Amino acid sequence: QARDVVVFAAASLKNALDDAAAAWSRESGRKAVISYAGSNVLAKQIEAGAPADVFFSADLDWMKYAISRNLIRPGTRLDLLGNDLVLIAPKGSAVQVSLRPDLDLASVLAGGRLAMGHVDAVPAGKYGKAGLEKLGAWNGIKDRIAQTENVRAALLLVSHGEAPLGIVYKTDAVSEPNVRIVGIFPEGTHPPIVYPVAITQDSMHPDAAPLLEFLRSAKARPFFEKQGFKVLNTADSGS
Amino acid sequence: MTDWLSPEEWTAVRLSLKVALVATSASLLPGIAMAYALERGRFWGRQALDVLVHLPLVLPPVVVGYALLLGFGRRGPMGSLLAEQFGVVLSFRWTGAALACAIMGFPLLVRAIRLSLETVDRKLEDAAGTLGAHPAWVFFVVTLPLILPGIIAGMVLSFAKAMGEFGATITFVSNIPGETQTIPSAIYTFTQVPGGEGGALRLAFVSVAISIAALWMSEWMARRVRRRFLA
Amino acid sequence: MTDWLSPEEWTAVRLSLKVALVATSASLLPGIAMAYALERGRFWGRQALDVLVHLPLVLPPVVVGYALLLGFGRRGPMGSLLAEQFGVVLSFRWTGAALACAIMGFPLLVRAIRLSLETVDRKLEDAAGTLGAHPAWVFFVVTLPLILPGIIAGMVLSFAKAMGEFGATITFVSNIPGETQTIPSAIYTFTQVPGGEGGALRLAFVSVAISIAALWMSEWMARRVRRRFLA
Amino acid sequence: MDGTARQTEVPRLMILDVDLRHRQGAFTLDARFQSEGRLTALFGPSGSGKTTLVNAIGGLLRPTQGRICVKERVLVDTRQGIFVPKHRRRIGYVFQEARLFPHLNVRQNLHFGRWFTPKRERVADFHAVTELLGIAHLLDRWPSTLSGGEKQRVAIGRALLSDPQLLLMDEPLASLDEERKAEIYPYIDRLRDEGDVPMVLVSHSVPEIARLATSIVVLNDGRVTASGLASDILRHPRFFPQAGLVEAGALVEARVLRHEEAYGLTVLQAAAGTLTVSRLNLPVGAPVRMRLRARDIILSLAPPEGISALNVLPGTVVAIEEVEGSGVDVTLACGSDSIVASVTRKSMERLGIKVGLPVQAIVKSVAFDRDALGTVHAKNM
Amino acid sequence: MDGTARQTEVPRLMILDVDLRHRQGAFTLDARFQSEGRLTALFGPSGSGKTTLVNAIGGLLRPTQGRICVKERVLVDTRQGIFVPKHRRRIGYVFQEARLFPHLNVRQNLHFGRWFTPKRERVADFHAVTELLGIAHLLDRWPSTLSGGEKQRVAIGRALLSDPQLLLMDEPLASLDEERKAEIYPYIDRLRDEGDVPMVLVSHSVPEIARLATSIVVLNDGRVTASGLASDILRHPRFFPQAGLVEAGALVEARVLRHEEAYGLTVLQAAAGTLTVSRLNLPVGAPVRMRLRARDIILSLAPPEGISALNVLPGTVVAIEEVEGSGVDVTLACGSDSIVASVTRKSMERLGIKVGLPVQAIVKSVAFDRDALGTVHAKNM
Ligand SMILES: Nc1ncnc2c1ncn2[C@@H]1O[C@H](COP(=O)(O)OP(=O)(O)OP(=O)(O)O)[C@@H](O)[C@H]1O
Ligand SMILES: Nc1ncnc2c1ncn2[C@@H]1O[C@H](COP(=O)(O)OP(=O)(O)OP(=O)(O)O)[C@@H](O)[C@H]1O
Ligand SMILES: [Mg+2]
Ligand SMILES: [Mg+2]
Repeated sequence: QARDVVVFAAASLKNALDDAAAAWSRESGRKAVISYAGSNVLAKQIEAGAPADVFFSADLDWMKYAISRNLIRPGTRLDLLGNDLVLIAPKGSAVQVSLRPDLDLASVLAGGRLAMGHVDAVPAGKYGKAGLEKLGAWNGIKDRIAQTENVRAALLLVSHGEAPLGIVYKTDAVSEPNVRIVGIFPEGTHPPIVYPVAITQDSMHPDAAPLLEFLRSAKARPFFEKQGFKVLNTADSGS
Repeated sequence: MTDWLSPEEWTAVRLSLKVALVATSASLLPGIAMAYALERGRFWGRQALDVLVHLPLVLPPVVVGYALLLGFGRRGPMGSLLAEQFGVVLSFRWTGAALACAIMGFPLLVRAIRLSLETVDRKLEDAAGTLGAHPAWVFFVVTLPLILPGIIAGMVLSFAKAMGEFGATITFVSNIPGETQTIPSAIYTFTQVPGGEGGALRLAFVSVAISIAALWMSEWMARRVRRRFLA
Repeated sequence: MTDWLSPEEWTAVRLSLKVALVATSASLLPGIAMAYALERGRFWGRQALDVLVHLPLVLPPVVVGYALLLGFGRRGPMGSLLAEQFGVVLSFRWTGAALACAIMGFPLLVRAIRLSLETVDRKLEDAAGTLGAHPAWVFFVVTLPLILPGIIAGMVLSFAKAMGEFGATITFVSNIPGETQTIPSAIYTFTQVPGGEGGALRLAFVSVAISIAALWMSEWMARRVRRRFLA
Repeated sequence: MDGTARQTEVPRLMILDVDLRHRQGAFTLDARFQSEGRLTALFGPSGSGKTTLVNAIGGLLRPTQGRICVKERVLVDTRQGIFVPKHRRRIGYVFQEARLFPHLNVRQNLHFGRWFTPKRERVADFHAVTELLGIAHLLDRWPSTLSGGEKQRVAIGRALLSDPQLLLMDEPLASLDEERKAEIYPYIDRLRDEGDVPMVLVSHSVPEIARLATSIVVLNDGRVTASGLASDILRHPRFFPQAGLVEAGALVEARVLRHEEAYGLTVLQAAAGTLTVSRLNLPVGAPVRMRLRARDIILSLAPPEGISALNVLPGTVVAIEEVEGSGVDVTLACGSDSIVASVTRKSMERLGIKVGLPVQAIVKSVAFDRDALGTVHAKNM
Repeated sequence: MDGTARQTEVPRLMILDVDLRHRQGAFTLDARFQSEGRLTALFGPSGSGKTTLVNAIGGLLRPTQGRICVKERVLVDTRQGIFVPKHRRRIGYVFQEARLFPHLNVRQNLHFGRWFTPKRERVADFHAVTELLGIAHLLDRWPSTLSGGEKQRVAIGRALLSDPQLLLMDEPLASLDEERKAEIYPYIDRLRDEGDVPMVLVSHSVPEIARLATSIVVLNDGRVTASGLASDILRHPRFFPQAGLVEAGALVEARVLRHEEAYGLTVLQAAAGTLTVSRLNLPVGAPVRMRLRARDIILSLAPPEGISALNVLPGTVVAIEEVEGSGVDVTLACGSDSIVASVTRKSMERLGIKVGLPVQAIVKSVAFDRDALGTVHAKNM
């Protein structure tokens, strides 16, 4: 097999997946080529016949989209990673918010804007909107939201003080020294944040299954956890 | 007709038009000045300026947006200066979107004007000089009218670019419906959700329609200009 | 120097260069032909063609990328035709990235050439005709040399655009290292993860450096051309 | 060359046959004329349509209506839908403004027409032409660095070197000095007579036209007001109002009789008598053509004595015409030649000049119009 | 105007004082001359540096080295670092190529200079100038639709209407017909003499220079080979080699003595004697200037009889000069005027002409060079 196995992965996975893939390469002597982009783009590309062997999405919707179009080899899907949604503020900010029902974010914002991923388009945005709705804060601030193209941009707005508050993944927040986590959205306030991975229908690459196997193994776990992901589904725990 | 687009989409269309028009007209004078300086100037740092003008073209839009955020954001040096001295706030405002679009279209505007400026017959400027016109007047009465085709072409490019600009805008001023959500932002949103193609297509259609109108207007103007003196 | 960028980043740099060069040179002839047709042609559908050429500028790059994906993807009508008839596969290949960049830069190239074409003195073409030159020869021996400044300017814009193009490229051919990961795509990837700013900045720097070189080369060529006949 | 066959043909061949209407803005060109002259001069005030007419012949504009034939070849016939495109007309056009190619140096400009001329038809000698025009030292220069006259000379060279079958020249010599013109005229003569290249020349200079033209077409406000052989048109000021009285005159053809080497003089034999002129570098027997300007001729009742003028032609008054102002035109028959003298009415009355009176026409030898002393080659006679 | 004060000043004022070196490419202009003439003609073959010199005066180029003064005002002095920019020189420049503004119509082109002229200095009459130049019907046209000569006339009008303090004209009349020129000349005369606008005129036409110039500067290959008063320079072919033998002659000044209305003639009184010419529209006593061309004069030993020429001036041979070819130049003293006649050596020997011999100079009345019959206004005498 001349060609390396091709992984289409959500861009937010880059650091962790690069490290894990490198480890796999060292172990197996094989190489993985990873194309990072938005999950939506990747799904559409696979639909258009992209030479992807593995699809690693940042949310469930686009995985479901791919499955519904028969782009995924049945039985290979695995909800590998999880993440938490957090409310952040710039490092120097003194705001105190507790993420409980009847949350009043509007007064905390004090005319500023809440930065988050696009509430319809970006997974983190969708989760954030659900969380805010659940906590009863949505209606009060829905006109005060600065929606970004991706979650990293929301982080950027907060870290540069453009927005006094933002909603991002925990993985993003912990690695950014210029922001402070104000609170973590409790489980159940939003649909579970899941990063599903699967082998594509068209893939005939012999390395695809071993790679997936490696990613769910304990050997890969530290790379994900180092970036703040929760590993939901490893070979040891079974599923 | 009106229900063909949602009210929010209409808002995006109106906003996009406003942003594109303001971006284009606001960059016109600096564009002419810059083109003139780059084409005729013999000053130190001309080359560096030339590179600077081209940067928005060379860099991915997101990077430009990021740079704008650093410079013109609330905490950025320019941003805070503008806010304190003139009360002008760009971040999260449509004005910021206009700035982003203006900057992204600037290299196109400047290039087109330079290209026209290159072909201006310097002998005509000399002739105006012997007739008593001060160099500044020569510029306004001779050079400027002669580069009108370039200016029109540059404005069309800049306007079209502003209608399509997305990366720098959303990074700099994010996507706030009614304030900074332009057509491209709205289209982007549609492309991000499964089944959003229809909405994206509708908006793209509107965008194209507006640009066709702009193109035709520019061609009409250009023809008027040209008919006169290249008959 | 070499360890300043990772091997993968070097690959992206090389690829970007290749893509930009191929995109620019491949669009040159169609660009000249298109500019000529739009400027001089009097055929049915000229206006529509004009709009079509401007589309990549007006539409968000992502939309262009989608359109390419639909049209030139493996399953798209053009894509399958090309693959079956000529064995040319564009999707998810660097050639596809070049196509995307070419298309995004096309309106800039065409506009610059048109602008030059507008100012060509038709009387010189007439003179060449009386000297026995067939219209095709007139084009090659008179018109083409006279629009060289516009062609150079257009190529610079197209090249710079290709160096910075991202949205259409990543949407059409994804972001596969070594095959379709250009500098902008790599920068994008860096901006999507914590701690990526350094890498993004390094790559942006390389991109700017390449563009400076291209700019200088073009200015040098333009000066040579101009020195001759506008002395 | 194949002289004998031509000799009888040439006079019958219509070189130019133009009948066209063309509108541009408020101006209408409505020109109809035929010319059998090998060099047709277009003459007329500024804005009278000369350039427009030349453009139509050159194929740079499509006349609204009409027909243009050059040497029996139909170039344009709007009725039949014929329009030969300019690059197939084999025309050398010297434009009123030089129109050099700015991106080519002088050498390349000069060679331009050659690139498109069939190899075996390339006869013009590059070296000779550049020397003649005094542009040999400019070959590596760019047009933008040339002076006005230099540009014009290069433009002439470019047209000549394209080996055209018809040469159109729109005021080609307007910005050249007399010396340079004097060098170029004989070349045009040769081209006209030997090279078999008919020419159309636009010029405001009467001496130039007299020197070069075989036919003249006078344009006025888009209409042809006179056309015909140069000798006919020039003889009379009425046909040639623009020239003014001073330029009227007669064209006289003669042959070289002998040379007086000691004095540097040449004696010519015309039908009217012998004429002495400055030494001509022509063999005995060679034909020449001179213009005797009406204002240069003094009439005398008796053969004059003790005066410096060497030429005295006896003749008889055949016509007297009043012209505007103080003068009259006296036409003399001198042998088979006819000569026009312009004298004041006062002189006429004083001398009692009337039709039938025998008089002497006095012409200074050096008073010949040097410009008009053209060589006429065999084919022309 | 303030005539009396000026009358004594003007002759002393150096109008042009030029001393400059300028290199462009292989060509070096190295010109030094002074001119007190109110119309200085620049004469020289194509490529001799006329346009370059005019450009330097007009401020279009910065000479490598040198000094230019116009009416005692220093425009350029490289030593002192003075360089008055072109828009402050108040110069009207008629370029060799028209250089009309393509984006302005004819009216706007004509008005262009006005926009920058102080209100109280706007004296040129728009109506009069456009009528004179025959461009009144073109005012709403675009330059691209004008004929060559029309463009040139608009360019002249544009320069005149800017009310310049110095007028530079680079072959302004080259592409105009004689009639039009004849209409423009008197205007230039008036401007020169009344309007107090000194002029620099580049021209290849000797009649034109003779007609208009008060001073002449001859350029050759970038160097001044002759300069001085027009009457001095024109008198002798040696100063004026370009003109060729035929154009040599003497300038004679005279006054209107009387009119012979019956014959449409005017009799002039010159120092040499009386001269009869076609009716001039000038009052008795008005000063005029004529050029007697050497080749137009016939010498006679005795007063001739029975000839049509009305003008016979008695004089004495004061000099005989061999010129190239077959001729000699015979200079006569006729009263205080000096006249040059060009005759053949053969005639000279035949008549035995030698210095000191009294002879008669015969000139046909209509043989005056009409172009040279300029009006000279009081200030010039
Ligand atoms: N930019 C230039 N570079 C080099 N040589 C030049 C340049 N411009 C003019 N020359 C040369 O300088 C000389 C003088 O030019 P100029 O235009 O003054 O001539 P001119 O006397 O006006 O001639 P003409 O009567 O033909 O207009 C010419 O030989 C010309 O070739
Ligand atoms: N494009 C045009 N539109 C309208 N009128 C025009 C156009 N071109 C020329 N004319 C007019 O047509 C007439 C003839 O022009 P043309 O150039 O033939 O004159 P010409 O005899 O060559 O004059 P010149 O001796 O001044 O060159 C002029 O009155 C001119 O104004
Ligand atoms: Mg003309
Ligand atoms: Mg010149």
